[in-house]
Amino acid sequence: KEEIQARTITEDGRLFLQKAAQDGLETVWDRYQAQQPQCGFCELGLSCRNCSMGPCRIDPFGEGPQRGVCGADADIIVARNLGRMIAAGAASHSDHGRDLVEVLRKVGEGKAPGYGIQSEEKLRKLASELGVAQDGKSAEALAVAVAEALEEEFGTRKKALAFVGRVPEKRRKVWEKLGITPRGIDRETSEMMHRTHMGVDNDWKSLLLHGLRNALSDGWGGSLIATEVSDILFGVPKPVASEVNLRVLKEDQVNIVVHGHNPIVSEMIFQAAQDPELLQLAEEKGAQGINLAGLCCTGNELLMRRGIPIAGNHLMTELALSTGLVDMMLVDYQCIMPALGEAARCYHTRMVSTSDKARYPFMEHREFRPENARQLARDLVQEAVESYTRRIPAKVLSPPGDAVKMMAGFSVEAIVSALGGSAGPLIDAIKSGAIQGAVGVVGCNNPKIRHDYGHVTLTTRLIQNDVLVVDTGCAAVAHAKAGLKVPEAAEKAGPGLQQVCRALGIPPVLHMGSCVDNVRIFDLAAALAHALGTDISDLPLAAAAPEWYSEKAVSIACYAVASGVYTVLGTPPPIFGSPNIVKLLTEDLDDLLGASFAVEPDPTKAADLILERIRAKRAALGL
Amino acid sequence: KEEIQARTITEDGRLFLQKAAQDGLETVWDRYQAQQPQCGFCELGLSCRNCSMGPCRIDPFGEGPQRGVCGADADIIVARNLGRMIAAGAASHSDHGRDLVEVLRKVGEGKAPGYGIQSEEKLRKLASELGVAQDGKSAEALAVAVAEALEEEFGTRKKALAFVGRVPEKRRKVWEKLGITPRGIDRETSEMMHRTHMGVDNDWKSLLLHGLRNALSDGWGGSLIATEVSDILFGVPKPVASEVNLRVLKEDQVNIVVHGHNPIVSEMIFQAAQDPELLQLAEEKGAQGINLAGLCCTGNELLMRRGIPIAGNHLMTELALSTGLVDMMLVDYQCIMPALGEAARCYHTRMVSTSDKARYPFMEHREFRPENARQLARDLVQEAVESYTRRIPAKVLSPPGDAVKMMAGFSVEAIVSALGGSAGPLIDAIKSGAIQGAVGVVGCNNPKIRHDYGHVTLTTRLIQNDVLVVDTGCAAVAHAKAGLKVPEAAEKAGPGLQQVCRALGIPPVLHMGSCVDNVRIFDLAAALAHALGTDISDLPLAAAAPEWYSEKAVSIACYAVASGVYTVLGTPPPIFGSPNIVKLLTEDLDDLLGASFAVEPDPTKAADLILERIRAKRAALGL
Amino acid sequence: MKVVYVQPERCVGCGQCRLACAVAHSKSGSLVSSIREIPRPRPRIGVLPAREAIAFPNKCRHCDPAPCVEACMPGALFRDRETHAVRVDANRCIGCQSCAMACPFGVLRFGPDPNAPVTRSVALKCDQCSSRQAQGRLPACVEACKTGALCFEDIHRVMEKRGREAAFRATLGLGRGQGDLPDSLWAVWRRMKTSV
Ligand code: SF4
Ligand code: SF4
Ligand code: FES
Ligand code: FES
Ligand SMILES: [Fe+2]
Ligand SMILES: [Fe+2]
Repeated sequence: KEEIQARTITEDGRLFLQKAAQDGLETVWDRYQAQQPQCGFCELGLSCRNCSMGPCRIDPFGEGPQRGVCGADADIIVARNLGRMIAAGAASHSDHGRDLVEVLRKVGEGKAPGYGIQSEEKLRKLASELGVAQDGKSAEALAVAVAEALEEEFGTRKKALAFVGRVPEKRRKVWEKLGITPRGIDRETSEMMHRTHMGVDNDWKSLLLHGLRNALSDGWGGSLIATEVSDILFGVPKPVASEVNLRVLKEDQVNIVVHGHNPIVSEMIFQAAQDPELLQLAEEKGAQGINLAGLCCTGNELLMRRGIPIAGNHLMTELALSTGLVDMMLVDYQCIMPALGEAARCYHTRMVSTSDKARYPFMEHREFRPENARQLARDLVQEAVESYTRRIPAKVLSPPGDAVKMMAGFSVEAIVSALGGSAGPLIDAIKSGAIQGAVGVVGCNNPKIRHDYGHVTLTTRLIQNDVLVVDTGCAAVAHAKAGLKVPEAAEKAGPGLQQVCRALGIPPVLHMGSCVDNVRIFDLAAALAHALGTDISDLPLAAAAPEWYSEKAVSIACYAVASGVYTVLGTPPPIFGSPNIVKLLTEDLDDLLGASFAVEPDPTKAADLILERIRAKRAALGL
Repeated sequence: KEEIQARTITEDGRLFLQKAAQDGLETVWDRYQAQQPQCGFCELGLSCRNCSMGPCRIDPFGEGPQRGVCGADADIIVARNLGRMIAAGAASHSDHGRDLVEVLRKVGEGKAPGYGIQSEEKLRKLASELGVAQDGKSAEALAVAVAEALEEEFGTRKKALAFVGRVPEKRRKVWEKLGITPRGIDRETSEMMHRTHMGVDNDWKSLLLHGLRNALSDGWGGSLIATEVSDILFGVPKPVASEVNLRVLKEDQVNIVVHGHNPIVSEMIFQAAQDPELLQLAEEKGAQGINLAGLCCTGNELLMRRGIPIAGNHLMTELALSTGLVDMMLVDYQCIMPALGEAARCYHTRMVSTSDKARYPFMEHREFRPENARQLARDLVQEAVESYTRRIPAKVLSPPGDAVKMMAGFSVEAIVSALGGSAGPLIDAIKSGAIQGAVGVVGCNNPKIRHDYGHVTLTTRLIQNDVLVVDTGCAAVAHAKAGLKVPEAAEKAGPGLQQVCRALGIPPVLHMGSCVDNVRIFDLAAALAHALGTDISDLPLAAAAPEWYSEKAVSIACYAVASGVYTVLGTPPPIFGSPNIVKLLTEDLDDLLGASFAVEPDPTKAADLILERIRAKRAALGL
Repeated sequence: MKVVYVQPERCVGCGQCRLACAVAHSKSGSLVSSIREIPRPRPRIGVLPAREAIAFPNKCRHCDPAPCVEACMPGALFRDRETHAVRVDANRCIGCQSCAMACPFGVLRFGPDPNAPVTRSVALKCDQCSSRQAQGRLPACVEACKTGALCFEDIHRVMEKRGREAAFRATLGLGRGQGDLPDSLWAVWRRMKTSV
């Protein structure tokens, strides 16, 4: 019991942790416990496997080996390992972006039935930003041309990514001076893998600088493309109401849960779930309807654009299965624990993987391609309806009570329009001090931190201090579950922020989307910096990832800092084996970039660090 | 003493291991010893650090945890780790290729003084292969157009790399069926990093298949481009005589040693070392000349094209410094031990790093760009001459005796021309049984295997059995030191091979170049398969890497097997934690690809495995 | 007499001692082969999570008098005269687990011993690598431990060293006007792991 309390602050989480234990379902917390103690060399970043003269490790106490077989010391090994984490994170977002560009092209070529261009406005805007001629081109022809231009961003030919143009001039100069202007999306990842090969870059500083460049190729490249193209294909998010937590699963409906990151699949499922024939079928089978719910970021994508309810975040994915109510779970890629397939075997749940690049043990593979997506989605929803009839009553536990209400859909466009058409009122509120600053609270869950405790504690403290919070990903889901995402939550905010929220009818914590949508935050930051004629690093902004676990989060944190935003990490990254690198990242970067990292697992202390930073930035601006 | 005997079979190695010990110089063997025993989890491939819920490790004895925190089991973790090794190896070769394409473009644009097009024939051949229009274009204009076409290979737009066209049709079908046709060079690396992120590809089989695709993007992409463009810029190698081992360093001359992989820098140094003014200066300083010598692959590049002598291979790089005779060492990238800079501080040696993406502790950084290369090379050679005057006599030990003679320069073109203009005589010799088959013996050194013992033992046994050996990289240097690379070495070959060698005046072990030049071997294999109307996997060929250490070697081994060539590894790769994966790679791949891996540290047994395989292939061909 | 002395504050929890121990008590003695042996060799040392994110390498302390030896009725447990280690005579062990009941450290296990003359399940415990010691080698766990959390030393020498360290620590703050240890990065990292 106590252990369960310690694992999560959420009520539904606790209830289903008990249920899981009864069902004999092993959860991520159990596996985490079984791994204790974890390897300290690896935790400190002091182990290297980058060649077969190794593996090597450095003794952090200074008595054992201080160099790998090749001669690499603690600094080099930590930097190499961190570099590869960034590379993996950047590659993940970018490969996701690439998939969307492919669909955009296929839509233009008329080869993607079911998909279309839902925001021609954004398409045309992007075309002119990319210098693609529009001269009377149809939306379809333009889609092909824009896709071609975006493909070029992944290549090797450019001196700088096109979207670097969105960055304030001062910041671009900083990047140029440090030599970290991103050139090609895949190129920077490839070069990072090269630099970390034995006998290539052995200067921890230059390795880390390239790490920043690699991360920038994500933030102003891969992720940004993923977000922009998703908006073109599926629409620019607008404020929308929905619900969150395991109670969004309905006992009397067919429950289909989508999990992963890429809206390509989930949007088709969304369409199919509204098909009258299938609804009819569901009714015949005794269900009151077809209930689509999301998990993690593909959930956030649907939530932002369609108001689809969300069942939980990263650490809740196994527990969602333990309700016994999930008739089908569809996964695409990223953050899908390989344990899920086996976990589902305790229940009647059909597990379906959908991406050509991601398969899982004990899941059925049904591959989505732009060409077959519409039909396949229909087939799968139909199978989900069949699956509904196979529920195992003894294994079902319907969570009591109601789901928590929430609001989402705050794209930059939506925020600007909520402000009455320009960022002006936001700037005024910051200047007046009604809003002290803005912080992006983002990232995952991690069993190293009590589930949702990091996010909710930090964010609550920030809004109490009149700091506007914007969020994405699993952090956003945590906030929503805690009730921070309804306009009424304004009462939890300090007086200034409360007033602003009430005036605009918005919550104090704005949901900006999935993990790739972190670029929306930086788009907004860049726009504010432009409007004030200054650099992003001069603004009273910060970012935090209180419960991050993934390599993508490392890339995001790095492009945040490189873009000029102070970033506090909750989980310690594997860098503490190198005091030099800790000092560089947490202190010296400030001089180079006007922003740095901090590591602080205690969210209350993290909030204080952030508030202090915001005060300093305000003071420097004379506010 | 006994320990030194156990470390290397080479005489110069033993002599200078003693000298190093006297000088208090720590070598790679010392550091290897200090790391013993190495981490068994990491050695078995059973540790995972791909996210921050970890690090995790699987207990190979079955008592402790069998899954990571995410749920990944031994198979998934081993496959992910291997996938990332391949990604790093492929990225390294490919990034090297990219640098050459950049120079090619700059040469075309007239912005790379000192560089030129030395093989217009190859340029035009490549242009027509790539479908680049030549219509009366000057070589320079064509260089730009070819560079553009090659840049496209790194991108994301293609369905298949252009050079897949060189592969026999049957093999292409195999790749298509398995879905491993490489599409874009950087793309495959990026996708591998994505797939190995937590929660993406969790099917060890599909991970490994993508690993093969990633490797193929190296073998028929990155590496191939590096070799082809090097030939265009610096000339197609022709048979050339030279010398090898530490005795190529001259007591009475200015010794400049180039180390690394990319000929862009070393070729400029080669030019500068012939500058009459600098030779004059050297004479003034009391030197009898300027002696350029190579280490590792940049050494091989110069050896192949200019006959520059070679001082040693991977494990000899520190010992080269211990002669006290190296006045300047210039490094570019890959396989340059980070220990070198500090080692050089024992001596007068000037250590200079030259690449924008590779810096090293205790080295001076002088960055080469196509624009400044000629001038910088001159400056550096001049500084090397100055350095000559600062030798520390007490620290100098001139190796007694003479260097070993050798022959190199066997590009495919050179082999074909040695055969009288067509591959016909080679095919006839294979058919008649005079030559039983051909084996590429390639790869690095590794302190896990007695230095050069693996290469020399294996190769000697192969040629004794009438198997023609072709080699590259550090293996080639090992063979050369052992005297296997002179025409007179024919006497060490079996009767059939001996006769062929004598008739053609070639050694029984043909030097085909650097590590990227392994593609020459596959080009030749593909040409033989074409000529015989069959698949590469039907030919009596094999490959071996008896002393490999690097991630590049992993990529090479994988594209070798995927291209249909049975490959024996000497050092065990980190896969033994997964019996499933060991079985797939060493057995089941045979059914899928007509080739598989073997792991055999004992080179005598490795030779027997290979001979058996060659006999089987001959029998199947009815020979 | 040399003992395996444990300094838990230096244990980083890598578990490499466990692998080395299992390999040392396998038939083949090589990592890659031993993981496929049947019976599977088993480590005789545990690395357990303890307080304050410190991992504790838990192994037989070779007590003297040893409760396990005293509890062992068939006389299977005995003290090695050379190494002073408490060892198992597999021929005599009847698997009654009396030793396990008596052991205050919870280090006994039961199962087939790959190197025993009998194939039945017997008591498995640390033998302080008696056979390695006979060859002049360190116990396998000590050799594998790169941080010095396990060392093989004369107990008097270890205690002498620890005493000196303690003296140094006790006087660290003196003369600098403060009593606190400097907040080294190592301490920071420890705190990161424990505070939430
Ligand atoms: S790259 Fe260096 S530190 Fe890493 S495993 Fe190889 S030898 Fe060891
Ligand atoms: S990806 Fe899985 S196995 Fe690897 S460190 Fe993370 S939780 Fe552990
Ligand atoms: S698991 Fe091998 S060093 Fe951490
Ligand atoms: S016998 Fe010594 S601790 Fe149990
Ligand atoms: Fe996400
Ligand atoms: Fe090489």
